[in-house]
Amino acid sequence: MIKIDNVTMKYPNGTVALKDVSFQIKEGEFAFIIGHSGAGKSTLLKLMLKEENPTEGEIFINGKNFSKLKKRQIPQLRRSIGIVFQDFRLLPDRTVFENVAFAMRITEASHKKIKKQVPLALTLVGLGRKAKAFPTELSGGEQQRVGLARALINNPALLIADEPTGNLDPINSAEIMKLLEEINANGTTVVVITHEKNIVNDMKKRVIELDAGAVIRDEEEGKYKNEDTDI
Amino acid sequence: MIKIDNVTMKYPNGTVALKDVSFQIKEGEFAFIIGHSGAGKSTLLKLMLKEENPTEGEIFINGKNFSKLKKRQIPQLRRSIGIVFQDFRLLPDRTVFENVAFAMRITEASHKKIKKQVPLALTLVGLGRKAKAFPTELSGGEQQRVGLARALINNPALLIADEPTGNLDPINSAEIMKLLEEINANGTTVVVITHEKNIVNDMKKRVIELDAGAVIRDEEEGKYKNEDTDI
Amino acid sequence: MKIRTFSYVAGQGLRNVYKNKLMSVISMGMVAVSLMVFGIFFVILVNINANVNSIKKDYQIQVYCDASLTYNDPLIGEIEKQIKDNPNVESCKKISKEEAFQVLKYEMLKDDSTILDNMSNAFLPISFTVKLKNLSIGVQTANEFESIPNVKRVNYPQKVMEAINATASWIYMGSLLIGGILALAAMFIISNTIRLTVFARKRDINIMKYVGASNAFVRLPFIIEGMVMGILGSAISFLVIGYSYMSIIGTINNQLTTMGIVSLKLLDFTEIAAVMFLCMVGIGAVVGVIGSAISVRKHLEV
Amino acid sequence: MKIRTFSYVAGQGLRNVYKNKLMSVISMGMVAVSLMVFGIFFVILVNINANVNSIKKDYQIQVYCDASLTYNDPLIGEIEKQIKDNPNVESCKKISKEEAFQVLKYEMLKDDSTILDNMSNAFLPISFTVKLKNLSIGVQTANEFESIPNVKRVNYPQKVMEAINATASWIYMGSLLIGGILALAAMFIISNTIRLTVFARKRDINIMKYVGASNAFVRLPFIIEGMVMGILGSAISFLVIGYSYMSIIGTINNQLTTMGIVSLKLLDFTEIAAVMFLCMVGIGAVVGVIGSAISVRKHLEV
Ligand SMILES: Nc1ncnc2c1ncn2[C@@H]1O[C@H](COP(=O)(O)OP(=O)(O)OP(=O)(O)O)[C@@H](O)[C@H]1O
Ligand SMILES: Nc1ncnc2c1ncn2[C@@H]1O[C@H](COP(=O)(O)OP(=O)(O)OP(=O)(O)O)[C@@H](O)[C@H]1O
Ligand SMILES: [Mg+2]
Ligand SMILES: [Mg+2]
Repeated sequence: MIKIDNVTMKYPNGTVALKDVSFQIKEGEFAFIIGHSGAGKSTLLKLMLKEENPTEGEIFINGKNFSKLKKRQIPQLRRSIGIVFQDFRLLPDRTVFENVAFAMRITEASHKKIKKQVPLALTLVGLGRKAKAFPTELSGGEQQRVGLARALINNPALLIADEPTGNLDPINSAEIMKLLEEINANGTTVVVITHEKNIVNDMKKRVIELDAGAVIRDEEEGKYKNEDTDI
Repeated sequence: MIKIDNVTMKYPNGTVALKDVSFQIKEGEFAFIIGHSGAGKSTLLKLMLKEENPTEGEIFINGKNFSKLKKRQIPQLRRSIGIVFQDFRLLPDRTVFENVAFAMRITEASHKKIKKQVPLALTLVGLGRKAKAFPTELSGGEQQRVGLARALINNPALLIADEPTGNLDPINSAEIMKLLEEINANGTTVVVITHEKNIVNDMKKRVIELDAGAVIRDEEEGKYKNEDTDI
Repeated sequence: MKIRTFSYVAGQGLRNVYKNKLMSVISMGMVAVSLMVFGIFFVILVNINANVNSIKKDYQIQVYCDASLTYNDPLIGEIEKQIKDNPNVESCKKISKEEAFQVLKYEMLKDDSTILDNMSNAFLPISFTVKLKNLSIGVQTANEFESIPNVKRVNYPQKVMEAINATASWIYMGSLLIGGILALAAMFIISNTIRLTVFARKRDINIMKYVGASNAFVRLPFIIEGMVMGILGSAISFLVIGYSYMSIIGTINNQLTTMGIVSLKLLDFTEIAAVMFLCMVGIGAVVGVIGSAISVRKHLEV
Repeated sequence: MKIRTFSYVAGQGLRNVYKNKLMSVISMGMVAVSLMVFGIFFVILVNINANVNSIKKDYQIQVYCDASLTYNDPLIGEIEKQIKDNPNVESCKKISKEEAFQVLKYEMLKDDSTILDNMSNAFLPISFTVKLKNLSIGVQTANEFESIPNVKRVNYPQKVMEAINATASWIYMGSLLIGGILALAAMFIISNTIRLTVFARKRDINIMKYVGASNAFVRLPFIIEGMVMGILGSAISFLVIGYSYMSIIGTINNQLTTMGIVSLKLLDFTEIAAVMFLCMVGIGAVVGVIGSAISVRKHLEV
């Protein structure tokens, strides 16, 4: 599904955010990417969306080589991936409903399908009653969940979530993670970038840990940290 | 220090974010405000900044009645409070240094003082090397820490932080909380809005819990949740 | 793109006009004001042009016959026929000896006309006052008249003719130049306004792209928004100018008449409305569409 | 506000001009283009105005003396003195009988001048060609001339005089009107451009306020930015117009001369530069400052 091959990412200002990173995530897998603040997690997401291009190395998603992807093909690629952004990225002048529906509209879905599925997705993330609100009228956690609903709505083959519970209380977080697990059970590959120790420890899934841009750990059924450094 | 008196907050779109909330926080106290996503925590912060005005009830900070505050006095009020916003609110076209320095410039601090104190504050939050970066060149957690540095820089008598560790890994979080504890030890009143169970449980401080806009718990040395509902 | 997608996207464009009120009002205002400046000068220049043309038409050539020929001489008839057959002749009027005498006496000599007392009009020739269709080949036509038998002299002050021609072509070129400058200025202002309104929504465009929207999907609402704003703005401008013009045309024409300037007259608004409307709405719509398309393209590269 | 705060805040304004390149370039361009339109018409109208005034000056009154008086008659000298003493007289030229005869023969009768053969010039009067200072009291002055002893007739075509006066005042009022409209249009465009650029930074303004900045602290950089953009934009505009004007003035003046229109002449750029510069930079700077101040105020209410 995802193949990151010796990827190095150096930003124009000189910051090296990723150093020779390589890993693969197979179809149907559930993986956490963890690491300190600034370790390069979000950079990895940007690369997988072709929001940025790696300085070195190759990225493959579904066997497609990113460096060979034409500009016209990028929208298609992004539509096939559901993404929850760390900074939400909601359209401020559209309602919650329209924000989620937008991901369907770009796939030219029918009105009927949109009218049926969007409320379902909103209910799934606990925002059934906020459909008509605008993003500025939502709390931080609510905005984050709108982002999640938008990422889920097209039943993507791959779902990548950057800190999907960063603004959520434990109960909401647990519910969201259960939801992601269900989605994964239905065949979707799920990658979660997070720093919530409890979640990682509870779920016992694969853990890829980055530190200062390098992969320092890649374990099946990992924990947030080795016991000794646990705080 | 802070006195919230029968405050009700109804947003123009009809959402009742706070219902008859009352509590006091004394000078030098350290308090957590916790609650589900959408419980009204950030709304409380907005009221304390006079970003919004309560529909009913009164708010006092340092004995000043908010409803009697003139428009001209609002900047003075805000300068006396250090705030970390949930959505960071950094100025995108200024460097990290200038974002933090801005809080000093508005107090008409001298260049010398600014040059001395800003790097100190940045080092305190672990961003000593990012002074020249722009907010868009920072990771989520780094931006959050810039916001914290800006809140600390004027040694405010009151510090309110909305999810200051929402984008931080456990180690960074622990360090930030230690920092806030030190600041509190030096006499600053600290209010932290958070949903990080571990932090609340570890610190054994006062906990005010909101649910659907109402205070449902207010305990000295509280835990994140009563044991039975703990997940 | 499916029909329903197109109609959704087009609807978004209309909705944006309403949603971004401040920006829409400003854009429309900018279109209206800049095209109003263009329109005012369009009106002024069209009128100057038309009046220069009517002055050109007023310009006359005098053809003098042999003074020995009398009013009803068949040779005079022959000359008249030949003049009228010339394709460049608009009209031709025969002047009798007596009329010429009166003109000399009262229009040329005026108070000094006593010198003509006791003189007969016999020494004056029969003449023809000829108006031309096309003044720019006037010299050639005058030469043709001169070669008609029994024509003694053709009076065509070449300098005046050339001056009128030159003035007319100056005004014509001036109109084109100023009209062009103003149209360019209007385009500059309109397209830059759109650029700023698009810039203010740069983040939204980026978000749409990050979620996987195609360029066409992102761009089309902006293009429709630009078109709507261009059309509405220019229509407002057209209506304001049209209304103002119609309110003042009467006053000005009266003034001109009382001032004795009968050869100058403002055109009726109906005579210029169609061209003006097309110019203005055309500029508005085209600049709106192209301006939006270009402004958006810049932010699509993510 | 302390000096160092002021200088910091002012510096921020300058820095913003540089930082927000797109918006600065567009704002300056808008100022430049809209003031260029204003400036072009300023130049045109000032020239038309000046030329109408010079035509007014060219207008002459003819004063005819009694035909029995000869060139060196002391009574003629008396008449000349009285004319020259009139405060409204700019210049006065004496025309001899012979000169008048030549004018009659070659300028008025032309090819019909054979009728004057064998006539002497004795029947023509001595006359004075008088230029006035102020045409609007021309009729009164002419009446004064008429009451001078031995003056037979004063030729002052009242209608022409009134027409010139009317035209001049129309052009004057037209200049004011069009100049006013264009200045308003420029102000509208400039201030709305600033409004859009401020709007795009609304969130930044809000953030500054949330952190505790005073209104003055937030507003001043924008005001300085607006002023800088207004001044730079209008200066660009002034330079472009000045350069273009100076490049074409020679060509146009030559054209006018070859066309025989000697009474029309474009003004030298130095004659209009100062007023024009002040008008343009004034509009630019004032609108920049006021536009910024007002636009920012809207977003300060948080
Ligand atoms: N656009 C950019 N230009 C320059 N440097 C950048 C840019 N974006 C991120 N960085 C730097 O790259 C490094 C990795 O950033 P990234 O956003 O990937 O971190 P992260 O692991 O997501 O951290 P967090 O948990 O705080 O979100 C950081 O040091 C950051 O400052
Ligand atoms: N500007 C607004 N207009 C209308 N409703 C709002 C507005 N801001 C917040 N709300 C609503 O008020 C309620 C409380 O929001 P608030 O931001 O205070 O929650 P919170 O406790 O901070 O949640 P979180 O932990 O998710 O940040 C929510 O239901 C939210 O949708
Ligand atoms: Mg990140
Ligand atoms: Mg909140």
